[in-house]
This record gives sequence, C-alpha cells and structure tokens, in this order.
Amino acid sequence: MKILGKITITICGLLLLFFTSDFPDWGDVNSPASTHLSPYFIEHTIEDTAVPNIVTSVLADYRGYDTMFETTVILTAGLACFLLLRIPRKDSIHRYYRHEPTGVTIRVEGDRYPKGSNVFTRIDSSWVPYDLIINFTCRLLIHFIQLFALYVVAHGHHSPGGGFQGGVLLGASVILFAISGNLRAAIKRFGEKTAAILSSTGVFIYAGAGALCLFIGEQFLNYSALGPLLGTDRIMARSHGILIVEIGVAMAVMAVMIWIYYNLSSAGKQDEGL
Amino acid sequence: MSMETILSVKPLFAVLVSLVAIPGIVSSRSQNIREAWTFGAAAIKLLLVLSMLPLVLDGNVLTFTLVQVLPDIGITFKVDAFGLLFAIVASSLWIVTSIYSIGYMRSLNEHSQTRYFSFFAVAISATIGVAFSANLLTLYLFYEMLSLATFPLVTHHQDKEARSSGRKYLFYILGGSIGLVLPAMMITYHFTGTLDFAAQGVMAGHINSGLALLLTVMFLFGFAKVGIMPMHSWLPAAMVAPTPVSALLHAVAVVKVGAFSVVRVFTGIVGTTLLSDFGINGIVCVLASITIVVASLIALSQDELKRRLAFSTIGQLSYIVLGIALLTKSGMTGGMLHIAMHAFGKITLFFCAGAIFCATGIKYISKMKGIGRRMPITMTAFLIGSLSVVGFPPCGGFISKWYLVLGTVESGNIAFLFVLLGSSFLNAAYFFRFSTMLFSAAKRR
Amino acid sequence: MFENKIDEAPLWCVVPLVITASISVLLFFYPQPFLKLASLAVQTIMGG
Amino acid sequence: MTSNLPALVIIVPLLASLVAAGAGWFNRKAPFYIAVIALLISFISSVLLLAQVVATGVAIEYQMAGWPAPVGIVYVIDHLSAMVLVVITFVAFVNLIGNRQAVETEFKNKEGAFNALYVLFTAGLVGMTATGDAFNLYVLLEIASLSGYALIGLGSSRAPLATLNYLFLGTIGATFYLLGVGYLYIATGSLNMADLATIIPSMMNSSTILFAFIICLTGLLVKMAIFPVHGWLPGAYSESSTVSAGLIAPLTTKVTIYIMVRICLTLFTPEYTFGYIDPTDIMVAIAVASIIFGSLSALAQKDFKRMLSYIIIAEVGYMVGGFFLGNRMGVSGAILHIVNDAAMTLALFMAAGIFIWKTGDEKQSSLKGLYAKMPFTMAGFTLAALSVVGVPPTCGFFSKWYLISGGIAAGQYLFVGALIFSSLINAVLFFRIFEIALFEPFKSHHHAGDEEDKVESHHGETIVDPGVIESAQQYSGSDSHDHGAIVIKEPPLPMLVPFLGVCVLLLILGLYSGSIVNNIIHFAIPAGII
Repeated sequence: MKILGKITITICGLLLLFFTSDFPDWGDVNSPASTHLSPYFIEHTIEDTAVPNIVTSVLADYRGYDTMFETTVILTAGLACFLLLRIPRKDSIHRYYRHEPTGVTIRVEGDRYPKGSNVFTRIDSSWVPYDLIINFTCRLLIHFIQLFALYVVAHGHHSPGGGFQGGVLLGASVILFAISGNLRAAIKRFGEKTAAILSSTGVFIYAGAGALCLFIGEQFLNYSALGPLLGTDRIMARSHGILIVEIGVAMAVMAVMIWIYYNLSSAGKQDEGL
Repeated sequence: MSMETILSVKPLFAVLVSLVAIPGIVSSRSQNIREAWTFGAAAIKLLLVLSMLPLVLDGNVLTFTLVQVLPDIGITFKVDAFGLLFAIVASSLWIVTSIYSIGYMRSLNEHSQTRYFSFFAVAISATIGVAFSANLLTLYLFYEMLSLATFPLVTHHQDKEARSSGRKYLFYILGGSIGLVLPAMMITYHFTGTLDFAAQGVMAGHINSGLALLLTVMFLFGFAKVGIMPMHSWLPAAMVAPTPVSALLHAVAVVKVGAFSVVRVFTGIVGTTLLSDFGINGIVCVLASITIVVASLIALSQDELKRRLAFSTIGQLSYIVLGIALLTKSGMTGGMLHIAMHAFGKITLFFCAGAIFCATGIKYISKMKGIGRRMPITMTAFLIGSLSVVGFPPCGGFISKWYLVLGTVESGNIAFLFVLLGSSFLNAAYFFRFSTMLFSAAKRR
Repeated sequence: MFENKIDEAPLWCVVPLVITASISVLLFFYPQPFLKLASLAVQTIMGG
Repeated sequence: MTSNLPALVIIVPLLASLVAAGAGWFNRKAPFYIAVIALLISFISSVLLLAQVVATGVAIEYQMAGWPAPVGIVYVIDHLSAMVLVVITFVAFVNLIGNRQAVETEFKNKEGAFNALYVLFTAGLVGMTATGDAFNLYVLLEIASLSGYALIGLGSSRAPLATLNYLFLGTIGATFYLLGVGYLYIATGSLNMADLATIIPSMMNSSTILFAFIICLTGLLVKMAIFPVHGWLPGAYSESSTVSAGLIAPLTTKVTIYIMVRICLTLFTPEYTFGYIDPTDIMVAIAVASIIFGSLSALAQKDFKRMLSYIIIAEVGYMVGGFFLGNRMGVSGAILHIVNDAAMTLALFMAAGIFIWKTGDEKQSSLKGLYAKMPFTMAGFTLAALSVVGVPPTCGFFSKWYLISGGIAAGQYLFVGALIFSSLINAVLFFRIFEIALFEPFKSHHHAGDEEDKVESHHGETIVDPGVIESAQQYSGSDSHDHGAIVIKEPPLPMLVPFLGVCVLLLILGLYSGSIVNNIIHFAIPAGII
C-alpha cells in the first residue's frame, strides 16, 4: 500500500512536470495571464476604485465576493473546531492549587476550594515556574503588536497589508498573552463568547455591507451604493467600502484565531492549557 | 361499424376506483364497513367497465392520457375489445371473490384483514390498468404494481413458508420484469421509437430477425406471470396465500395479466407479420407445447389440491400463448376466449378447494375421499369447474378449446393438435380421477 | 371417512362458487359477449 | 428585489448562518428557527428563479459588486443551475425541519454552531451551483467541504476517524481542482467560465488545457467518490449523525456531479469534451466498475446507513456513466438523476433517522416488526426503496429509463447491463429489509424505551389501524416470544410529515419527469449534443 502511494505520487509529480512543457516563459509579458485581464486592472484601478494598491482593489472589490467567502472559510474553521472539540467542563475534575508563600502544590478533587483566596492560586497540571523576563517582554510587545496590526489593517489601500494580515497580528497578540501567562488569564480578558460573537460579527460586517448595497438598490457588494450614506462620490465610496470590509475581515480573523487556539490548546475543555 | 377513437376518463376511473376505496378500507372501524367499501368499489368498477361495452362492441376505442411521463410516451389508457374482455372478467370476478373472501377470512378468523383487503384492491386496480394500457410502458407500470401488491398477499401468513414463497415469487416475477422485460422494452424503444400498441406491431421494418427473436423470447420469459417453463415455479410456491388470493390472483388476475401482456406484446409490439415471417411463432409454439405437456404431467402427481390446480393453471396459460402463436384467426380467438373461459372454470375450482379447507381443514387430495357426500354443492361445482377447464360441453371451456383446435387445424400443423388433445386427456385424467374418487369412495362405504 | 351428513362451508363461501360454476355453464350457451369481443380484437389484428 | 434573486439565494443563508452562530450564545432555540427561515427564503427564491428561467428561456446573469464578466465575478442562473438550486435548498430545508428533535438532542449546547454550519454548507453548495466563475467555485467548494467535515465529524465514536479520512481525500480532490483552475489561468488568463469557453476552442491542442481538464475531472471524481476513490464515503456517511448525513449524502455527490457537467459542458465546451478528448469508453468503464462494486458491497452490509452509502457509490456510477455516454438521452438521464437521486437519498436517510430515533441503533436486524409498529413510516420507506429499485411510476424508474436508453443508443451494453444488474441487487437489498420488518416479530428495545415513551406522551398521538391491532393480537397469541401487544408508535408529526412529503414527491417527480425533461433539462444541454 505504501509503495502504491509512492508510485501514485511520483506519477502525479511527473505528469505535473510534463504538462508544464508548453507553459509560457517565466515573467513573459506576452503570456495570456499578463495580456488578458491584467491590463484592465493596471489601467483602471484608480479610476474605478480610487485605491492605489491594485492587489487590494482586486482582492476586496473586483473579486471581493471571493474574499467574503474566504473570510467565511475562516469562520467555518472556527465553528468546526468549536463543534468538534468543545466539551463542557466536568464537575468531578481534580485541580491543582499552589500555595504562593511556600510553593506547596495541592491537588483538590472537584470544585471544593473556595474562590477568591489570595494565598492559593490555581495552576495547570503542567505548570512551569513563573518567568519574569518572558512575561515582561511579552506584555511590553503586545501593545506594539496590536498598534502595528491596526496600521496594517488601515494601510492596506496603499501598501501590502489589509484585514487578513492585521487580523492575524491581532490574534497573535492575544495568543502571545495566553502563552506567556496562562490560558485562564487570557480567557478572563477575552472570553470564548466574545471570540465567537466577534468572529461572526466580523463576517457579518463584510456580508452586511454587501447586503446594504443590495438593499439600497445596487448589486450585492457594489460599494458605490454607499456613496450617499458615507457622504462621498461613487468612486471614493468603493475605497471606503473596502476599508469597512477590511475591518470586518480583521475582526473575524482575529477572533477565529483566538477561538481556535482556545479550543486546540485545551483540547476543548478551556480549563487549562498552554 | 364505425371505428372511432373517443376521449374518455372512464378507463382512468375504472382503474382508480378501487384505489380510492383504500383509505375507506383502512380507516373502517368494523369489518362490515370495510367490506362495504370493498363491495362499493367492486360494483362501481364493474359498472364502469360494462358501460364501455356497447361503445367498444360498435368498434370504438376509448383513450385517455393521464400524464406525459416521457417526451413521447405517456401513461395512457386505451380500451379496445381485447382489453375490455379481460377487464370484464377481472372486475366481475372481483365482486364474486370479495363475497368469498368474507366467508373465507371470517370463518378462518384470519389476521390483518385490513391489509388483505387493501392490497387486494391495489391488485385489482393494477389488473384493470394492465388491461387498459395503451402502450408497453403503461403496461409495465401496472404489471410491476401488481407484482408488488401481490407480495403482501402471498406472504399473508408471515411464517417461514410464506417467507420463502415470497422470495421465490419476487425472484421470478421481479427478476423477469426488471431483468428481461425492461431491457427488451428499452431496446424495442430504441429501434422503433415508440411503445404504443399498434394493430400490426411496431417492430416490422426496424428490427432484424435475430434481434426480434431475442426480444420475443425475452418478453415471453420476462413476463414470468404467464408461467412458461422454466419461469413457472413461483406459481405453485405462491399457493401458500389464502385461497381467495390464489383464486382471483393466481387463477385470474396475476397469471392472466401475464398471458394478456404476452398477447399484447406479440400482437401490438412484435406484430404478427414479423412473427410469421421470421418463424418466431414456431419456437414460441414449441415452448408453449412443452409447458402444456410437462405441467399436465406434473399436475397428475400432486397431492395437495391447490398445487395440482396451480400446475393445471400453468398448462392452461400456455394454451393461450399457443393459441396466439399459431397466428390463425381461430387460434387467436380461442386464445383470447380462453382467458375468460379458463378464468371462470379455474376460479370455481379454487373456491371449492378453499371451501373444503374452510369446512374440514383438509388440503390434500388423498384425504378427501368421500367428501362429495358431505359437501354436495361444492363438489358439484367442482365437477362443473373441471369440465370447463378440461373443455367438455356443456361448459364455457369447450368453446375456447374448440377454437383452439380449429386454430391448429387451420395452421396446418397437426403436431400442435395432438398436443392439445393429448393434454386435454391428461387434464381429464387428473381431474376426473380425483372427482370420481371423491364420490366413489362414499359409494363404497 | 366422512359422515353422510351434509356439512357445507359457510354460505358466503358457497354462494360465490355456485355463481362461478353457473357462469361457466352459461358461457357455453351464451358466449356471445366474449366471443364478439375476441373476434373484434382478432379482426383488428389479422385484418378483414 | 426580483433582480437580486440570484444573490439572495446565497446571501440570505450566509447572513442567517452568521446571525445563528451569534444567537446561539443567547438563546438555544433561536438558531434553529433562523436557519429554517433562511432556508425557506432561499428555497422560495430558487423556485422563483427557476420559474423565471423557464418562462423567459434566457439565463439570468448577476454581477457581484457590479463588475461585468471577465473582470468581476458573475452568477449565472440557467436552466441547469436553477433546477439544482431548487434541489439543494429543498433538501436542506426539509431535512432540517424533519430532524428538529434529533438536532436538539445530538447537538446540545452547540445549536448555534451546528445550525450555522448547516446553513453555511447549503450556502456553499448554492454558490457552487450558481457561480459562473471557476475560482469562485473553488472558494465555495471549500466552504461546503469544511462545514461538511465539521457536520460529519460529530456522530458515533468512529466518526472523527472517518471524517479525517474524508478530509484527506476531500482536500486532495479540491486541490486537484484548484490546480486545474491554475493551469487554465496560466493558459488563458481568465477565470470566468463563459470567457474560458470562448478561448478554449481556439487552443484545443494545448497540453496545458488537456492537463487542466484531466486534473479538474480527477479532483471532482475524488469528491464524488466514484470507485476506486470512494474510500472516504461509506465511513463518513454512516458514522455521522443522521441529520448531517441526511443533508450531506443527498447533496454532496449530486452537486459534484453537477459541477462535472458544468465544467465539461459550459467551461470546456462539448466540442472539447466529447469531440476532442472523447473519454466515453474509459469513463463509462469506471462508471460500470463503480456501479457493480457499489451494489455488491451494499449487499454485504449489515448496517442500514452503510448500505445506503454503498448504494450512493453505485448511483454516482449511474450519473457519471450516463453523462459520459455523450448523447442527449444519457446526459438527460444523468441530470434527471441528480434531482431524483437527491430526493430518493433524502427520503432514505430521513427514514434511517426515524429508525434510529425509534430503535436506538442502526442494524438492519433492529428493524424487526416495524411494519406493524409504524405503518405510515414504513409505507413511505417502501415507496423510497421501490424508487431506488426503479419501479414505475416512481422517479427512480424514469432516470434509469433515460440512462438505459442512452446506453443503448451509444452501444454501451455493458453500462446497460450494469444498470439492470444494480436494479436487481437493489431489489434484493430492500426486500431483505422488507422481510425483516414484515416477518420478524418486534422486540422491544430496552435502551430506547423510557426516554421514548416520554416523548410519545408529550406529543400524544396514536394512529390506530384495525388491521395492525389484529396482527398484534395474532402475534401475541401465536408466537413463542413474549413481547406483549404491539402499540403503534409512529414518530411525532413534525418528523413524519416532512418524510412522507418527500416520499410522495418521489411519485410526483416520476409522473412529471416528462415535463421536467421537456421544459428544463432539454434546455440545459447544449444543442451540440444529440
């Protein structure tokens, strides 16, 4: 069976190589890909959408419909992880508590220990001692990461960037927080419910903006329709529309990343984990 | 005589009336109401069928298309002389059988009578549907419907024997219809472009001799209900059903639907000219003759009365096929008449078998000695029935057999005449040996 | 084997079989409806 | 609003799934109703679209974001896609309302996510069907696949493993398709199907195009689980929960076949597919293998849903073979079978849902005595089974009719034989179940007993059929097993009515298949195919 698989893969690879024989040359200006549609985008992007970054305008406007569903794919992944992994916390689980003054760890069955104690803190079963350097560095970095993320989201019109990249950075900042401290602390600040609702809200902003255009009387996702609403002309409205959906994408990507992280790192219990 | 095609919904109603009665049958709270529904439906059905008789006798044809299921084929009804003949037989005997069912089912205190009466109604609907089909597709539809509606009736007792018989029944009937008739029908459709029954057949000019022979044989064996050997063995097995089922379905409705379908396909699809030009009819005649003789011989050796009747039926069905395949006027008339004549005779015999079982619980001939004294009316009727099936005057069976004999003579093939006569002697042997035994044993006493 | 006492099946069973038996006999003397239908059918098939 | 119908068909479910996902955190009942309403709106929209297309006879084009064809993404609703849209939205809607109880018990506390994924899956399929853009199709394929994996993953204890299997093969399939689209883009510079169709005839000899065709087709074949790349299907469908299987089994393979038809006819044009490449012989051979393998494997199964899964593999063979016959009859049959098979599979999986809900397990042997216990359900099941066998006038017969006619016309007698063979096998399969349900006495199921009784009394319906009561008495009198009197216990009406509706639909589809072919499918096949 293994050999069969290897043979199949080899054949597939060879076929792929063989059929590249009549590919256009690398970077050929006369290749169909550069002559058929690309000229249109290069020549018309500014006058159509007032966005200097052609990639952004193709991504979020000309083919914005695709991107909306790419965002939905991410949400779907989050929902799938939740549906498959999430298991409600069981009551009869044992937990570990650390007596801060002495460093003694005790194991408690169930939820019997009174909450709000300041001498005992709950710790994970795979606890490692507190590391000041890591913790401090991360906390310091997180704010800058988030600030940079917002820049990336907002600056997608002009330079590489946009909702996906910014969202990933935002999500990473929270995950970094969880890694540097512990999962419970992260969940306390940015709960699962928040993550879940933000993720669908993010996509909803995208799809809702599109639907709004539809209700105003233009095609779905035709941001020109938002012109009167935003107080701009139809061309600028497209540019603004792109920003709106980028924000939605960023929100969704961030929340889904965090949500998936919560579920994966704690095997769905969200009780303890990395 | 003016030949006219009249558009009429009567055929549709005649088919549907017993289906419409089913909700009534199912929802009835008492036996009486349930049976009233059955009777009502049966009476209306017979009246509807009979009301078409004058028109058809004047040479008219009634048609109605229910729905166009394929671009050029619809579920279409057509009432012509042959179809009406069969419909009259089936619908008139439904009433009689309904009466009989009441007596039989009640006296034996059978279970699941609602199911029984419901599927009986479906089966009759399907039978009339076959009789009134205007094309092969419609016929196939009702043929399958009949096969499936009969399954719960055959397996009515829900025991081991019923189960294995049910399997056998389905194996032959569904196997034949899906495995042979369906492809044959589709090949026919592919080459001829139509499935409508035409007076002269539709294959001529489209299909060569080899294929025509193949298709004919596929149809003949595929319509397994006609019981041409070796596709016959479901019929004796199906005798586990309650007797009214055996009576109406396995002496009239189901088996005659097989015969009817074969006749329809031979005349309406294959066409008599093609049959005779390529000599296919000779092969069919031989197959039918073999079945006639072998079935009669087997019948002689059967001890269970219903099984003996079943083998007798297998033989008699082949008379019909033989009569048609002779391709002479008298032969065909005889074959068609035999559908009616044999039905009345054979159903009498089954009724008698059931009556004996009801009154005494006996199924085997060897135990019936002297029963004629105890049940004189039943046994007189039995005698008349067997006279009719054997073809003795003064019974209906004589007339059809007379035409069949004329047909063999007309065809000039004396071998088949001997088959007919020889098998009649065998019939006489297995019936009269039995009948005389019933009475004589009592005399001896 | 059986006593000479007449003991028929229930009436609902006997009536039908008497009916069909009489029809069988009747059809010998009066086969016209079926005969006519059959010959009509044969006429359409065989012509003439 | 009517001009926006092509967008509404997909946008309404999309928005609803987002709302449902959020609403699930506040209210446990809301997601279900949001999903149902969205699917209903989507269904109505697709029916209106179909009506419009049939009435006008022209395809509707909808430009997303207002950009015309090769530049932006367009949706094209023609006869074919409108019909498939109706099928998808109908199946999704009926399956959901028919399984409300099952959803509530099987996905406790996850109603939001479940309903959202359910609707997303539908939206994905709807988008795949309506789109006129080869790459957009891939994106929506991803949506449908991902949500499909999630829905299937939650089932029996073996479901996750089966899903992993599905995920591997499904991803390979999708990737192959994407690779094909990539090759196409390199060769032509376009992603729009109509645009591609104008370019491809001028470059028939390009080996890039040829490979794109091969690899797209291979990807789709993996996705539709034809033999020998069927491995993922039986596990995925039989281990998952019934409500998921009831959505995914009728739709995934059928929509993939639709995509295949679309790609071969609309994108690669019939001249290229049947004229230049002419894959009839090899594809029909694969189809025949699939039919025979599927049928024989189904024969060996003891589990009801697993048996249905293998039947689906055989049915895929029907459609692939029929399509690649390359004549009008065969292609009509394949397309008609998309509709009919979706309806039949839906009916059978809904029946499976009722059986499992009633008896608590999936073995065929646990169907004992069900004819007496729930006559209405069994009547519907019988109808569905007969349709799979291909008994007229159910719809299964008529698609088979076209397929066989096509096979005869193309001279592919092996295909004809395989179809007949599989019909016979199906007859054996289902009559085996009928026998169990009819002959063997009912045994009470301990583990399903108490809970079930509560539900029953809650709905408080008893349908009494005198015949069955009689049979019950007969049983208790004559049989050695002591199992008491049989009480008729149909499933609750919200479960029974949709199921019976689908079963009746099988008859209606059959009787009106002539009009479906004449008014819809006839226009869905390019004139070049005779």
